[in-house]
Amino acid sequence: MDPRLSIINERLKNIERIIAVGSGKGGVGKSIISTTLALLLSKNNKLTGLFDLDFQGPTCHLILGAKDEFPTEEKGIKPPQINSVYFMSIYYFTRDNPLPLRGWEVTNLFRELLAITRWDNIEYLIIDMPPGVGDEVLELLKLINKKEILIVTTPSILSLNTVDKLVKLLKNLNIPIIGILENMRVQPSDIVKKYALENKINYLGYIPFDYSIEKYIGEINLFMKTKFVLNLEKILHEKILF
Amino acid sequence: MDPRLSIINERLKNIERIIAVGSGKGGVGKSIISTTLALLLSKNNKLTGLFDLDFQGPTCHLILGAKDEFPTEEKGIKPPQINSVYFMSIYYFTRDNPLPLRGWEVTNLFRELLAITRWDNIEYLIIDMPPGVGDEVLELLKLINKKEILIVTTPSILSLNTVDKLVKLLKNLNIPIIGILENMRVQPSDIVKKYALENKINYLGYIPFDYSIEKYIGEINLFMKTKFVLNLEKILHEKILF
Amino acid sequence: MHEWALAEGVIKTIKEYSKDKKIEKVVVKIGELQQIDIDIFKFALDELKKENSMNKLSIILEIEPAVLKCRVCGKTWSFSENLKELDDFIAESIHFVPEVFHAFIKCPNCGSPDIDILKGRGVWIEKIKFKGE
Amino acid sequence: MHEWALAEGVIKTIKEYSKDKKIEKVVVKIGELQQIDIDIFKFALDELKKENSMNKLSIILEIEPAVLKCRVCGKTWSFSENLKELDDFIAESIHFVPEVFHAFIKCPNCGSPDIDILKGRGVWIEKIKFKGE
Ligand SMILES: Nc1ncnc2c1ncn2[C@@H]1O[C@H](COP(=O)(O)OP(=O)(O)O)[C@@H](O)[C@H]1O
Ligand SMILES: Nc1ncnc2c1ncn2[C@@H]1O[C@H](COP(=O)(O)OP(=O)(O)O)[C@@H](O)[C@H]1O
Ligand SMILES: [Mg+2]
Ligand SMILES: [Mg+2]
Ligand SMILES: [Mg+2]
Ligand SMILES: [Mg+2]
Ligand code: NI
Ligand code: NI
Ligand SMILES: [Zn+2]
Ligand SMILES: [Zn+2]
Repeated sequence: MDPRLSIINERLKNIERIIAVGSGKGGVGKSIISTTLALLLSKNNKLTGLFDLDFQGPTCHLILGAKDEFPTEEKGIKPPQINSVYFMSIYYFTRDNPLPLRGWEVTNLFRELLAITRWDNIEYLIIDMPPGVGDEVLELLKLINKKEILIVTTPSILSLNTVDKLVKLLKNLNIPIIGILENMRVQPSDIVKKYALENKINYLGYIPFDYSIEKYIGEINLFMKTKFVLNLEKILHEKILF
Repeated sequence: MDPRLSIINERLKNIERIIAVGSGKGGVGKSIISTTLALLLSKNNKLTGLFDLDFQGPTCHLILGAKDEFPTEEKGIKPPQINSVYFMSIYYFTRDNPLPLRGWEVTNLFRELLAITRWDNIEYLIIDMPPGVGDEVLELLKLINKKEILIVTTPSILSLNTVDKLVKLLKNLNIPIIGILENMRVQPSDIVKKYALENKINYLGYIPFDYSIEKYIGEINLFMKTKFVLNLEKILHEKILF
Repeated sequence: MHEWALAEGVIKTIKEYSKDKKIEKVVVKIGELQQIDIDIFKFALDELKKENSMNKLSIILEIEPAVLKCRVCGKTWSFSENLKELDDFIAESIHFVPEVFHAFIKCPNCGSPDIDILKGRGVWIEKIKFKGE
Repeated sequence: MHEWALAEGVIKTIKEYSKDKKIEKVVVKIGELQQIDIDIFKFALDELKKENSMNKLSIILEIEPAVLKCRVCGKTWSFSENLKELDDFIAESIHFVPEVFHAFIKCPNCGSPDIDILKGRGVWIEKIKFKGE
């Protein structure tokens, strides 16, 4: 019997909202959006946690500007606060080494991290999902009780085709979808809005491609002033949060 | 004992070059580049196969403009020719349904497809790799004897950080890397070139962000005339192939 | 008759595994989920045995019923009956690649597609018994 | 002492599983790879038993040696000796999350990181025996 299964929701039970940022598709901005969401919540005085569930390609630590932080042991492990966000990532343990894993190992890693991480009294937990619908996603769907999904896509039929797979999966399981966020728009297009309408999903708005963003990755103060962040803040403010 | 293991390389033994297009990172253009590579080879009179290894987010069929093709049974299954490329994808069997899979199931699927697919006398096989370093990638590394990897990245530190993990993995195993291709450049940047130099990998060149590409997805004749394809053709011509 | 391809794997594996030792019998499990055409599979095995001068080799085929288990709610059920009711496209797809069933089959109890194939997936070499063993 | 968190999982699982039935003993396997501090783990179990009025419950801890197997070349080896030689950062990381070992350990025969933990990963409830069973 796996002793971790019974404890996972115990660890999360005092959290008000658990928001998983997903897409199914890679490279659409899940990590930058989930990290920014956590930073914005925290700026708005919410105690916020961020969990990077992309074990094989974690990037939230780069966006957050993590350095050599490491969790402390206290009846479990406590996520260090980085730019006031309580942050947990496999990065602490692997640093920049590749972590090739078979599915069952991904499942094990998921369970272990969630069983031992003490989020204390955070109000929001943001989860940065990996691409695909594999073990991480299936474990999230299976083991985390209350959760809402924020879908991210680019306005491309290649993205939407893959996003649609995650959406179908979530709808079949009646898992709440907060809405769909269009990212990296480079020209007028209504395919995402149309898709949202047709599938009865809340269309949250779009974020234009921001050419300046690359140079502010990891520089939180400047990053928080980019158009990307301002656009995201406006959408989140109007549509879902704070 | 798994009867498929012994037959996989038998199926591939007459192929001259097996090129897997990988990155570790999602959304960098692996699928569009691998599909275009297959189309260009075929245009240059090479008998070419394309295998979409991204079981959970297959997209090559959209780029190729596949319709309702289905493999035929003949001592195995034969990949239909689409725009003269011999094309195999899980899409034939799932269509647009989500395919949530645990790791061991990914491994099973990989083995089954490679064991039963008869590529006939193709000269080149292009493999479109999924993001991550999970079961698909580990099976590819373990089971396919002769293979070369073409690395794709965008000029972003978020991409490169993840790409570097795949590169480390490949180097440790002495798997040949053809080179690294920079995709979706939006402004001058030398981070990819520098990375290639520092890691002694062949820098193949860059492809600018092409704003027109979206509307030609699936329209092969027009697609083949885009700047994207012309740029890629030039690079491939000079650096690796035909 | 893609069964031929699977039979090739079986024969090649036996050949490689046995090297020069004399084999008494081989047991091959055939998972029901894949709906292998047994006659065609047997025919392919026989042809391939001839081609590989293994005419006398006895290969015993055992059908294994398909049993599924939901990883979310734990429900375990036999899939034998349901196999007959699948629509043609789904049946053919699962015949080629059994894992595809995750795209179509949901747990009858909780609706999850996160289902384990406990038994009866596809073709598997269960045992190779050498002479005098 | 993150061992406390694992002990909580063990106690909570036993409690949920037993419902009102009387338990005679519980066997918990402790995989060597994770290098659990047994004294701390025992202490945590004892404290948690008190908190949950399970004072008399007997939990037997069994250490399971770490055995690894390379999925590429098949080499199987005991990892017990190597555990002592790991550098501090790697040892601590594996202590928290055993899977992290795939980032650092390679097959001594072929260099692959595609390694299976055959035995001795981490904490696992092997058996719960009810009174009169
Ligand atoms: N609105 C945007 N404008 C410009 N670049 C963006 C934008 N959103 C994301 N990016 C860039 O796109 C790439 C993918 O983003 P990332 O958050 O890593 O996606 P994912 O987590 O979905 O793989 C990164 O290089 C990131 O900097
Ligand atoms: N050079 C380019 N210019 C513009 N868009 C591109 C370019 N390369 C790729 N894209 C777009 O980027 C997205 C990701 O490409 P895709 O091939 O699906 O990446 P991957 O297979 O790595 O996930 C798609 O929407 C694709 O159309
Ligand atoms: Mg990401
Ligand atoms: Mg991430
Ligand atoms: Mg792709
Ligand atoms: Mg693809
Ligand atoms: Ni068949
Ligand atoms: Ni500890
Ligand atoms: Zn169920
Ligand atoms: Zn090895």
